[in-house]
Amino acid sequence: MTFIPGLGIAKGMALTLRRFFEPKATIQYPETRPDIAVRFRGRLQLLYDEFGNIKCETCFQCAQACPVECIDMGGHDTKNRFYTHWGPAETYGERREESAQRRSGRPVPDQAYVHFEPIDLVPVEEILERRDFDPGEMLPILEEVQAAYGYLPIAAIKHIGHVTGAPYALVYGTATYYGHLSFERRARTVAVCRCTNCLVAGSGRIANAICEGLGTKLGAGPVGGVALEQLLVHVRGAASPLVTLDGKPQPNMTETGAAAWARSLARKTVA
Amino acid sequence: MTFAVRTWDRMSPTARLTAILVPLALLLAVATVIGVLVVVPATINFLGANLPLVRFGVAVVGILVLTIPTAFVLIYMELKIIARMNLRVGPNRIGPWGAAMSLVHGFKVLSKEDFAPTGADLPVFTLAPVVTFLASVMTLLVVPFAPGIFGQDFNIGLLFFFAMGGLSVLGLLMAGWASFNKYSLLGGLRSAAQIVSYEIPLTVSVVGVVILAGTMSTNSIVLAQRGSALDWFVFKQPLAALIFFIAATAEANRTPFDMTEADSEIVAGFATEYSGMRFGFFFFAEYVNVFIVSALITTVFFGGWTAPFNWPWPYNLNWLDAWSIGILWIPIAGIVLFVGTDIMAAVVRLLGGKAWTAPSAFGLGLLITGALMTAAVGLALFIAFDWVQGIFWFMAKTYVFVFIVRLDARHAAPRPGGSADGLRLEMAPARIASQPLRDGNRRDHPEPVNAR
Amino acid sequence: MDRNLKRRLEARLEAQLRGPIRQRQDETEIRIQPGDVPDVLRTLHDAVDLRFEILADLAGVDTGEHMQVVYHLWSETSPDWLRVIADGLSRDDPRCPSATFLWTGAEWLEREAYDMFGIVFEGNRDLRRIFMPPDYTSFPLRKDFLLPDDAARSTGEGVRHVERSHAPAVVADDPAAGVRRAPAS
Amino acid sequence: MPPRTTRTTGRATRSAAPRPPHASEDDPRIMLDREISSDLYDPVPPYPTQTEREAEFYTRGDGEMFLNVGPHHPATHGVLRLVLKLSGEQVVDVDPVLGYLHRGVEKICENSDYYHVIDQVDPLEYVSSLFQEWAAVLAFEKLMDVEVPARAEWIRVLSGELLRISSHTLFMGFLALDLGGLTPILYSFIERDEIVEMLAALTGARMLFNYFRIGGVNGDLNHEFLSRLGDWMSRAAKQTEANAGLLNENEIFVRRARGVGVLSREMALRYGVTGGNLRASGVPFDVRRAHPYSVYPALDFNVPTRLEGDALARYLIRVDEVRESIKIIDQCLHNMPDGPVMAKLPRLLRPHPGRAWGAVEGPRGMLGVYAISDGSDQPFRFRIHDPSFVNLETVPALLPGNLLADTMAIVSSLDPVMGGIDK
Repeated sequence: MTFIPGLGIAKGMALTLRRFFEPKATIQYPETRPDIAVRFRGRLQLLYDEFGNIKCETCFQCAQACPVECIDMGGHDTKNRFYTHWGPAETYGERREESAQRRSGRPVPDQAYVHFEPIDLVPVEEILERRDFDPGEMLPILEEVQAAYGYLPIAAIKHIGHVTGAPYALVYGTATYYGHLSFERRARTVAVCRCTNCLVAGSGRIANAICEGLGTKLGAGPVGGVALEQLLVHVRGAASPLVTLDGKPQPNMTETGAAAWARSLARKTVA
Repeated sequence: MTFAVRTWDRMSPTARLTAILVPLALLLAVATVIGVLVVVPATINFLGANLPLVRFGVAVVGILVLTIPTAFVLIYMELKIIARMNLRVGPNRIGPWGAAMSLVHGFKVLSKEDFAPTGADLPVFTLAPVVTFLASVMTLLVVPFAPGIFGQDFNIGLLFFFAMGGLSVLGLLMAGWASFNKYSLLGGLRSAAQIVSYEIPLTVSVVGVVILAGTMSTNSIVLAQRGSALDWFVFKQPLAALIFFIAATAEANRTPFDMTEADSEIVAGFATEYSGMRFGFFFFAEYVNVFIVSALITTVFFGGWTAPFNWPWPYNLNWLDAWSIGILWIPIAGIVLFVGTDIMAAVVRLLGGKAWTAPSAFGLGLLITGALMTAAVGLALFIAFDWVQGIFWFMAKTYVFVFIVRLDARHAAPRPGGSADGLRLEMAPARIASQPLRDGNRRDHPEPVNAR
Repeated sequence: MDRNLKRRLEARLEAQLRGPIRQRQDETEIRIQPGDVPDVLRTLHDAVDLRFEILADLAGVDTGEHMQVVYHLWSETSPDWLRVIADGLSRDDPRCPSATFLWTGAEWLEREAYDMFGIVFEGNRDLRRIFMPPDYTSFPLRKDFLLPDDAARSTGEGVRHVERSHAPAVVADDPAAGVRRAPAS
Repeated sequence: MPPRTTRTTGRATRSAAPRPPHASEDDPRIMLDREISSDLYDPVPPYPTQTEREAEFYTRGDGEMFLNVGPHHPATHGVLRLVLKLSGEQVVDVDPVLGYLHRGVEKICENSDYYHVIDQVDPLEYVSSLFQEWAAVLAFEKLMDVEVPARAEWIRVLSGELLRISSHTLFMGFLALDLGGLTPILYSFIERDEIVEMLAALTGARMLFNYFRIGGVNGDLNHEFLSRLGDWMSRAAKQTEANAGLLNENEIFVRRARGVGVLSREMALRYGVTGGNLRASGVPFDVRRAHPYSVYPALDFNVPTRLEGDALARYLIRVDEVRESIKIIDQCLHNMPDGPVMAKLPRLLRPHPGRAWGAVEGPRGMLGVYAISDGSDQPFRFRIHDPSFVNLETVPALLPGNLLADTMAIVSSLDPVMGGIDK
């Protein structure tokens, strides 16, 4: 703090005068762009892999983790069966009426609704009862539903979402995350071995018998839950006309017995 | 009445048009006849009788016309200079180098809706900006721009200036009081306190000059300072000049004295509730004030339009009379123009190389020769007429002071005020009085006690 | 883990301690009754070998069964932070003597605890809500705070019918319609 | 005041259908002209005063008037409302009203997992959000006994001290702005922008970094960050001296800041004020020295302390602290160890039940976090102590007796940040 009264202000003026002639800090924005850091996370952008398709499979982890819920996403699942959506509804004009109606208690038709066959919900209710509707135990609930129905029906997923209050995308996210949970009824596969000594032992005729028994053709998709495929590698040590059900070789398969066996198998899986 | 209304409804649009225009035309014809025969000659000889009234009317109109461009120039200067001081670039998108910025400011202010807040005292609210603007504009009457060019040579010039300064305070007070807003009330009271308290040093500091010049008329003060720079009153009254400069900045409510609209304390002071053209008047009044303050400093202390050293000119070019201009100079100017553009175009092609196509080279050539010729003519005028020199020197000095007022304006000097300064009202609370300001030791603040 | 701080505390506050002095990493924790908060804080602040001058924090905690008021203190005599937990305030009428007689800074901290938990501090001369609007009825940070009930009580209902909070109409249980069914209460 | 009568033009009224009722007729929130009454402008609270302090404040003596400074006011740092009781220009009493920026961070943190809490804590002291993250991360590491690798600690100190410099630079600019000088704020923003660009190169964000993790930091130092840091360090000292010099010797600034808002040593301790404001009143309490965390014991730096406790001392303290931080950054660059930047932690964090208090020295004072965990993956209670909360608490004690112009100087010298205060 000097004692000549005007000196401080004079020095300040000198500094501003000097800064008057120094190069300026402004960047003429549209013409010269600021150099943004490589690691800058300010840009929300979808990532594409080298083939050009989106590397996102709508698992909703980012949308759920976002603290300010600014990520609004929706998408069809890989087999294009149904549309799931996560995000604040109010931000979009067309949905504003829907959320207003929901808040006022009136039923709201689900615009992204895709028809799915209704199922008997009682087993799902019991499972939820046992887990006292706690969305925290989503994985055990889904495993028990899969055990009860053989697969995860969409109606069951929607019902679990409704009843436990967990957002549908959370249920969907958990279901798709684990390998052993699947959305389709597990199709049982019958495989017929076509190697030379099996053909000599008559596996060709057995295959035809199984075809009309099951009403499907070799290599076609599952019909009534059973699919007939060709076994590529003969299981070592198995009998020569080899037929496997879900990978397990069936003992002493004869041409006549094969048709009856196939029909009983078809009836069993439909139940 | 119902008959007229019914017919009016039944008439077609063209019929209605004629029904309006015909009587109007008749009226106009009669008015012009009377005017030409009776009114015009009367006014002419009346004006002929007292010419000074005409001169005053012209001066007032001239000043009113002059203020808006001055305000625009000053706004543009303020934007660019303060930006440059803050390491910014300032407006450069509108017009060349942002020159049209202040024009656009004017239009924006004009186009904005100026509403009055609920509960505002409407007549006073609308009159306040008018009073402030006119008060600061009228002071321009007194400023001597050049030997023959000035508004009105009152013999009480300086007194007129201080009176107008006082009047603008009235406008601020009216604005503060009428806006039904506590911030503007505080702003208005502060402006009154500030200008009243700075009026006294302002007036007293000028008394020395008045005694030296023998009169209060600004024109004769400048005449008294003719000769070289040493005859300027600033060298005879340096302290008065300094006091006048500081008090005048306070008079113009400029930083570091902008207590009246201290953004950080009372939002925008008296102008909080104003918007649209009403705010425009305050806005222009402030900048015209800055111009006047600088103009007055140059007039009173730095010799107005006198040249800094003994200027040998004006050198009267009597061979340059009307006749010779008509015959001799205009054709020569035309020839010079053509020849000049060709030469310049060739030079541009030579230097610029292929990039310069013929038309653009000629365009540039024309531009350069035009510029050179205007410079030459300007120089000739400058030499020939003394009022051209007068205006040049006056404007140069004034804008130097505008720059200086600007320089200390927006830089680090915060507002004096608050308890540590004289503006405090007389209620000196015990706490502050008992607070000894420790100036004893060499450094006010001892070296920081470093505790490791 | 300042062992002799533990010794000094046990020596000074023998009577008022409820439960053992726990020490972990660089924090020491003592539990006391809400009743003797004033004299415990007084001894901690004034005792020559303790001198806990700085009140780092005053926090309200709702542990589900009862409420606590937690003071964090610092003194240059010990490298540890001291945590004084006034435990056992009842949930329906939590009362605790105020610490403003020692630290005036505790006034706003107690206002915040009152605003968030409803803990009434006797002796605080300005105990009113600090964050919430003055006519707010519920205490947001308590464990039994439920937003829908609070919204229903709040005066912030809008004017248009859509903003008024309705009880959701019970709709027939038809999963096919994909309609939200009131959870089995 | 009679309502404005609308001029009825001849033709219009005859044919116009009766005007549909205006939507606002039944909407109480829209106020019509005729309803404006004078008592509307008196900020006496519309509800019965509850406490004695409120009653004493809201009774108006003769010649006194209430002035609402804020919540929308240029000089309150963020959304703060000070109800001043003025007699003339002199402040008689102040009642700060908070809560305009309250979004219930502690409640949100109780419903989110341990990673989520770090994003929630950023916007609290938004000018220096790394320190808020540091306090939260420190508390969680104490809860889970996590061993943070050395390099991560050094990177935390480096980025923290950089942010402290940028926060102090902003403080100087805002103090000058509140006193009326318009240029220093621009110089300090230029300075701050350089530092923030540097941190964007390191952490990926300019303001809400979300860079610290429990057990380390998100990313290692990269070339872009180090080159910008080296380039800035070369001219940092000279630049800060020039900017500070602009204000230190300026007579008007010094006259306005000296002897204003004196916070005595006992009052500071009684209010629990910490950080620069406490050190300006003569108490050398700095959490980095008083209760060392991270690698600060290995660093050599001073704790500047002054005795006057007025606005000027608080300003000079921060200028000294910027010099100290530059020294710290220098030491960080010299002995930065190499190795991992993140400890091995499971994805799902479920700390065993316990309580922990983590405190860090932020630019405005001690930032404390008191985390209680009950064994689940969400904190049971997440208490945040913000220094500006208690710094602002001294305002009702400092302001009375000063003039309106000084209130801005005092409030601005305490450097409150409303995000942290309102939580």
